[in-house]
Amino acid sequence: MVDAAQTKSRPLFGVMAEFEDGESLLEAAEKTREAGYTRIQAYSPYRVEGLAKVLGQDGNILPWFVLAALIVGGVLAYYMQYVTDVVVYPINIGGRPDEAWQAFSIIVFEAAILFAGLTILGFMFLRSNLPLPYHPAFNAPNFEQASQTRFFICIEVTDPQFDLDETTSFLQSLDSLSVNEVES
Amino acid sequence: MATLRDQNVGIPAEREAGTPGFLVDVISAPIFRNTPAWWWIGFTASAGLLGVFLFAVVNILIRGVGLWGIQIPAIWGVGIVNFIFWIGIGHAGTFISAVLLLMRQHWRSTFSRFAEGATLIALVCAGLFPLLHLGRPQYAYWLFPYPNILELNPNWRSALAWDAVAVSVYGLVSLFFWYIDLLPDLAAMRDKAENRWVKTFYAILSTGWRGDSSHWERLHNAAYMFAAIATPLVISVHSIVGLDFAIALTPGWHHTIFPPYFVAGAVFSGFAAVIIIAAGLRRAFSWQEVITIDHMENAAKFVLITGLMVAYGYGIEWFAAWYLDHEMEWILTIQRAFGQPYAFFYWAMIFFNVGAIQALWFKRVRRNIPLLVTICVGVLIGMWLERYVIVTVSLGYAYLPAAHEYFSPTIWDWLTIFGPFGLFLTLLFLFIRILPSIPMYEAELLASEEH
Amino acid sequence: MPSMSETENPNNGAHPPSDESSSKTWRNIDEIAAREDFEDFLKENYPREHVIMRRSGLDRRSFLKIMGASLTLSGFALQGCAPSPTDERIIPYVRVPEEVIPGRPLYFASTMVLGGYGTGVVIETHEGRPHRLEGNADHPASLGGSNAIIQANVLELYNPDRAVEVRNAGNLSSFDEFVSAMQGAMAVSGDGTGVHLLTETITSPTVASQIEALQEAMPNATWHQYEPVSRDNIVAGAELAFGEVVNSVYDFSQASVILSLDGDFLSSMDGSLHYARDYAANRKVFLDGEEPEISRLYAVESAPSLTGAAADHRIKVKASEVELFARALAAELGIETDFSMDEAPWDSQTLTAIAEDLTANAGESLVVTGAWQSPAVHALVHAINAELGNVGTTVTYTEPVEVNPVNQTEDLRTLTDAMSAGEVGALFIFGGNPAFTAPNDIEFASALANVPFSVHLSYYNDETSELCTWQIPQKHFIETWGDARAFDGTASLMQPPIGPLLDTTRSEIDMLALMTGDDRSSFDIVQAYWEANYDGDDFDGFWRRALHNGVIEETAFEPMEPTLVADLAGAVGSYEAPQAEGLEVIFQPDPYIYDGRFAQNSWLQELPKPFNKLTWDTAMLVNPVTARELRLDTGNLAELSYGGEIVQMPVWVLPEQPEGSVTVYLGYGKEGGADVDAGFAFNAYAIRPSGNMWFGQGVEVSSARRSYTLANTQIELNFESYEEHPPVETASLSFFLENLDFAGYDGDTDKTLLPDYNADYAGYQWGMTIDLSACIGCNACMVACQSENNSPSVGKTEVERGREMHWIRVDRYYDADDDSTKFQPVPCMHCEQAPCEQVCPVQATVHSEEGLNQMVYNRCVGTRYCSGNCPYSVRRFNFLDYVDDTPILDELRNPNVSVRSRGVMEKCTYCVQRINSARIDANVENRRINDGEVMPACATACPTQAIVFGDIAESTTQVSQLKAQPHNYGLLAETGVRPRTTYLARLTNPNENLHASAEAESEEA
Amino acid sequence: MVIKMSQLFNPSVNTFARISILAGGLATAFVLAIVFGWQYSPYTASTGPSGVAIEQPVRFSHQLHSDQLNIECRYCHENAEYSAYGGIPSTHTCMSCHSQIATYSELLEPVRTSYATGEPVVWNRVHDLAEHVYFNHSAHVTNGFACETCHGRVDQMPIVWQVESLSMSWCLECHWAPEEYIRPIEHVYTFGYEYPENQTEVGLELIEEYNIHNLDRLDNCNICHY
Repeated sequence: MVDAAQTKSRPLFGVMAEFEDGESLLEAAEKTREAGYTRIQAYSPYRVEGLAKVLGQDGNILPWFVLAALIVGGVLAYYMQYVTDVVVYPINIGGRPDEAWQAFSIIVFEAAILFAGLTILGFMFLRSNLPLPYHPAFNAPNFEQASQTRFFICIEVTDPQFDLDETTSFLQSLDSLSVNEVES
Repeated sequence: MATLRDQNVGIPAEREAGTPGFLVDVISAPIFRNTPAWWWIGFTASAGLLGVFLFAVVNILIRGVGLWGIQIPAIWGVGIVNFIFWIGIGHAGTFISAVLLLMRQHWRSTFSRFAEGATLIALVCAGLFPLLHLGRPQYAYWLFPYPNILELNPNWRSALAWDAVAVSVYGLVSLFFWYIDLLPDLAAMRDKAENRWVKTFYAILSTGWRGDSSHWERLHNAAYMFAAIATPLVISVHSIVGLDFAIALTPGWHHTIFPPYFVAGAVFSGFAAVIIIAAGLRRAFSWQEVITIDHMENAAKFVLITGLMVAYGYGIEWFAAWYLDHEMEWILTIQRAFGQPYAFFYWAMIFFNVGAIQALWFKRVRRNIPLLVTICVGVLIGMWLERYVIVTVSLGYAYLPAAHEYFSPTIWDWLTIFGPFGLFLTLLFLFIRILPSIPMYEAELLASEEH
Repeated sequence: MPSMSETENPNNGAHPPSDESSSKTWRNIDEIAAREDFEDFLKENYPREHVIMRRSGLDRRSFLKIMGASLTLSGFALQGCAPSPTDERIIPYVRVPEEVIPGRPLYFASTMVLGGYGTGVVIETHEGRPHRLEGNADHPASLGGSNAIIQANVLELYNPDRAVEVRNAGNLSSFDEFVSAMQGAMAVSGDGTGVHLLTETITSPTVASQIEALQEAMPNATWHQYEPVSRDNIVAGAELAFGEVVNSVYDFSQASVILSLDGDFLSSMDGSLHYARDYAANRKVFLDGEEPEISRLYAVESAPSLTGAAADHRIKVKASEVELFARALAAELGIETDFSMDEAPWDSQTLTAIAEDLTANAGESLVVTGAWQSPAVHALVHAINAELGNVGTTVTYTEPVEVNPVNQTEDLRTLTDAMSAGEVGALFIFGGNPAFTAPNDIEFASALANVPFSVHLSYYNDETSELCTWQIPQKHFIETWGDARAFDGTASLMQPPIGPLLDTTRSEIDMLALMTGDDRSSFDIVQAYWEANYDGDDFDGFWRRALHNGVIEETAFEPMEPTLVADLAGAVGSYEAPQAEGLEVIFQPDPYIYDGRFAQNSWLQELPKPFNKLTWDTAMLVNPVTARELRLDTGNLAELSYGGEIVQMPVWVLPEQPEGSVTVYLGYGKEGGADVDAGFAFNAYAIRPSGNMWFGQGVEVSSARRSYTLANTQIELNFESYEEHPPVETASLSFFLENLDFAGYDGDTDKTLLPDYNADYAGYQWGMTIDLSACIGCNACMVACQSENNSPSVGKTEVERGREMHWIRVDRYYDADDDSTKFQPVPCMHCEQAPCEQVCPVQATVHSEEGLNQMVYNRCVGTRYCSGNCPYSVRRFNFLDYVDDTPILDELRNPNVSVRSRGVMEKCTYCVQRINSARIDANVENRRINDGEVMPACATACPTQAIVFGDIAESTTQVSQLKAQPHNYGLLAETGVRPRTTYLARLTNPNENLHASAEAESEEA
Repeated sequence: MVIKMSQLFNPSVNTFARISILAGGLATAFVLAIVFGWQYSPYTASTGPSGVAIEQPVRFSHQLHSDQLNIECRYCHENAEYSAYGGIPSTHTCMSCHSQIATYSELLEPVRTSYATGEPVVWNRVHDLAEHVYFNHSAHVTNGFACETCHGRVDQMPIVWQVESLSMSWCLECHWAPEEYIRPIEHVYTFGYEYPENQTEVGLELIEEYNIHNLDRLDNCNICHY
């Protein structure tokens, strides 16, 4: 649980503006980018189409990882079956050939899918740096609405252009409901 | 029509239907309000049935599978029938999440969460049976590869080894898919909850989801990738279960139609189960505004379509028996339909799976919830019977007439038939009490798009 | 389980177990039994054994003796502490007996006696424990073959139900007390007045000499013989025909046309193993360039028998009509006999055709009849054989095998009358169970109450022992020194490879020695008898050969030439037509339980009866037409009322049963059968009168309006066979010669998309053929397999569920078209492309390099998929824990075969343990395994050698040559599994005249 | 208590979360490693613990008899050549020497008692194969597979212990490559035999010579299990 005394002594994380709906958020994000800010984070209760593109987060390399996982999983599965059934202990099973690629193909398929599934899951969490129970954004007032009704944009102190007053007023100019400083 | 607001369940007065957050309130309301009496009654009854089932399971584990009515040659009985049945029930969820997502069917989002939940629960039920039906369940791990001093490994040519792997992979991938889709809703639950412990509970599950736009993007991409891999997976799983039969020599099993026909049958029974659960949720939570009658109708259409595919499968069995030009295959097919004591099961199956669903051609029937639910219950019975006919009749009616035996169930078979419903419903009751049964974020997104 | 060794001193043939050697083993047990904390100790460490001891009512000492070997092995007796698996004790011999090499079986020749007649057997022992019986190839009554009863007899030795204690009036007593009581009773009359001896049929020369000695010592002592399955009719028939008692010996190898008038020479006649071998040899077809010839068998029969099933023509008539047939045939052949016949119960041409056929083959034909046909039929058969010139070729006569062939029924009546009259002071009953098996009008049981001193030497605590004042447990023949004669007079010895399991037990010879005051051991008595009757100069060699070979040299009887009485027609009298009213009832000994003596034998109880595949119960056989008239169906309970007595019987509707008669089997209604457990007693003796011991008229059958569950192993008994490829391919020889490849699937069974696995197999390739022309359906293979492979009996309820555990089963098919019954033994086919192997997820069933379909129990997880995918349904599964863990039964088990636990699949292994040991032997000796060196248990047991096993990679082996025969076919070959076990089609030799007329008739119809 | 604030945790929880996930993964891996490792350890299957000398009722020293006195294995374990069981010598065998030698030794008291009373000496089992495994001594020793190969340097053991694991994979090592272990038949009872450098070649020749045909068969299941 958050200790009030501790939070007070924390440095600033950024400035957070709250918006009514997704369109306002998208518009604000565009303007923020135009204004030259680079360290921007946007929060919303659901995915706002186009927002990621505006914020430069739209590159999707996941399919390549998945493709690699499918290949690796499949090859490993075939290798495992080949080694156990052909190399280590070949056993005559129903007079069928030791290397029964027809039968092996099923495990190859399933293993490929399993590897892909694990890859997607891992990618999703690792790239998003989750689990992350503590994040400065949660310190923003009314942020609990970020998962329900409200939309937020945050400009971080690490942004080269960041200036507390300037950034605050810039955000206030964006049709926001409120602008607050967020401690890290 | 009674709405949630009429029931005074704590939706903030300032929220109006159609405003942002309204659907979150509606969907999460059942979790935050006091436990209603019907839940306790339903839960207790289910848990009681589960207790009976556990009694049967413990007995079977201790005394052996011989408690069932299985024999030589009808060596598989209710255990395997239930396995296929429950796997089938577990097919609609992933099908809805994956295939309908790829097909951009937006109405699917209403069903996806609880359908997928039901899938996972059904997989738990299904997964019990391959274990329980083993003569020596303590060695079930031999079905998986691992380094060992016996230098032995599973037989990769066996459909059961495929089954073990496919069902495990299916369970895992479905769980992953379901879980990442739950993250935003868990975060919303965390934020909505007022009790500290409840909040912490959801906070841990949500792993710190904060609605970051890049996370949303990744979630979106991951969901599509999951859908892409889950679609062939969901088809493969019941295909492999179908292969259990198709690769066997047994008359009545030795058909190439089995894999697709099993997939269609699985989706068929899965949708029937989803409709029943949806109708229950609609009524219990007064979610008529969330799960609309149009949604129900769409699902009913799926039941009809897949039902027709299943009927085609039945037809092909006859065609194949004739076309195979194999005397025993033909005799078996005739026996299955007209011989005693099999005919009753066969025609009951045809009635439920082929006859009754024809009513769904009519819009009025599709939009009549009680009638729809009745037909769907019939489909579940029919599909159970289908597996029963396939498993016990084909096995019992062996190649050599001298080996024929009839399967006759014992009390333990009956407990095994009904017991798993206890497990399923218990977990389902817990699920609807703890997790939002409908993806709230998607509902909000759809609502916002409508405006 | 392999055990390193054991303490018990197994003796070998040359050195009989003396009392000293056995008492040494047991002395230690006495010490343990004397321990004060014995029971507590037992309870703590051996709870199961403790319960057994309490339930069995045994005292410590007897208990320890029964359990002795197993407890000793587990370290109990010697250590006095519980063995733990990690701390296993191993016990070597103190002095290794000669010949014994631990781990290698020893074989002893001995003789098993049933109905008085001996059959040579070989007892296989492991570390001194007998575990298997096989036929003795050197003995004429076996020729190496055996039947179900012989195979199952080893279980009797260890049967936990056997009598173990000397009892006096139901109370535990001791043998010493018995001896003094007996001496008191015998002393009452010095000359033997009032002393009566009741035995079963005696052929044993030694016993005969002892009885002679007894009668010399006590001239007024009377000897009676009684067995419910008697040879009274045979004896009476011979007397009618020849005026003297003679014994008929047949030579089926010479017979090309055989007529059986209710003469079941394939399974129940004395010498049937020999006859079956000779008969089958004439029925096997082997094309080697010469025109094949096979014999022809007509069976005129009442109760369905294996002979009828094997026949080319089966004519079903009532038992009473067989005599009519015999008379009509005699008349046709020109023998004068008195009968009248309005309408023959058989088809008009049949008799003429048979008569013509017999005449045409005069000197090579043979007519036989059975024990249940009237003396007149026997006399007529003697006359017919004489008329046909068969005497001296296919029939020879010898002096009687029985020491004293009497009419046993009358003998029992005489005894019972004397008992009722109070004339019997001391009655010695050796074996048998007359209180149960006596005809219902001979009140033996109630008369026993009049006998002040009665002794029953019996193997079980049965109805008679309950009523006798003294009960002495009987030795099993495996524990006994003795001798017996076979059907042709050949005498052979019984030699015990072990000392008696219980020191309370006695044999007949022991008892007679006691009565005559002879204090020699039974070994000495037997040896002394033969020494006295040996006229050569090398008795030691003679004796050693007798023990080793299992046959005493030159004891077979010489043929004799009795002359027919002049007035045969007068002797056989006139035919009395049976009363038309009511049905006919036929009494038959049960094929496996016999007269009831094997009721406690679970192997035999669970062995499916040949025709209805019924286990654990008996059922009355009714023809379908008669059943319809009576409104009865299989599984109904019927009430039979005959001669004022009523008995209930379950009904089995069987097409092989003639119309208008019902067959009931003796032997049930005893402890051990399922009927008694269910509160019934299907006791056919209750309605069996002494006047109609085998069949009678006027039985009333009505429904008891109840049903009774019968557990049989084959539901589809009367299946209309598949048309394309029937499981049993059948053809007449003439059809076969014109259509050589008629049998089996003629498509390409080797078609596959996959390459062959390692097509160049090296080394042995095992394979099997089963000749369906030779299989008579006797089920010996099933018990042999059970005994060899430690298969459990599962009990009636499990059989009812379809869970019998026989690795080889004998299927029966009834063909309504020609009213024929076909048998087909089905073991594992060891398919080259085994479907079971492919589907096992854990590689628990895989192929060996030698082509065996291996089942690895310890790898099996029990998915049962293999069984579901087996087209032959030959796999067996341990659904529950079927292992009978009574400790004594451990001794019975084959140490070279694993005992399977619950949840494990099992099946025929081709007796791989025998293959392995032969391979190791050959390997040690650096040679190849010879053809015939390895035989699975089913093949060794088969009386007709229908099952042939060997290396199919070697073209010279018998099995390879059989597989090259055109009538060799694979069952279900069209499935492409390529079975290693193949069948030789069933080839018949129907009389074309009869065949044509039958066809013409059916066309008319 | 009503919490509106959405920040539930303090920053250290992030580290804690990561560490706990990592720890969970490591713990699972550790458990699996233990489980898989355990089966290779001497404590598995039904075989006894190897490397532990087993106390016996008679303090018989193989070292003394075999190494110092140079008595061949076969003298006492004569059944190994004929039977599946190697066999324990009978008391009679012991006494055939010890009626002459060390006749009054205290150590031999149990043997003399056994000889006098006819009650066997009860030895403790050292090599205990699982019940479902059928091993035949004669098949091995008559084909050039030495006692030493499985039992180790018994001639160096005052009290015998189990040397090899007797696990299936251990059996298979030789059944898959008998040429690596076979020796000339005259060395079957030799201890400390040194294999020649070209053992594979020599081994293949010996296999040919001893008629061990069809080596593929040696890993068939029912060579040992039936």
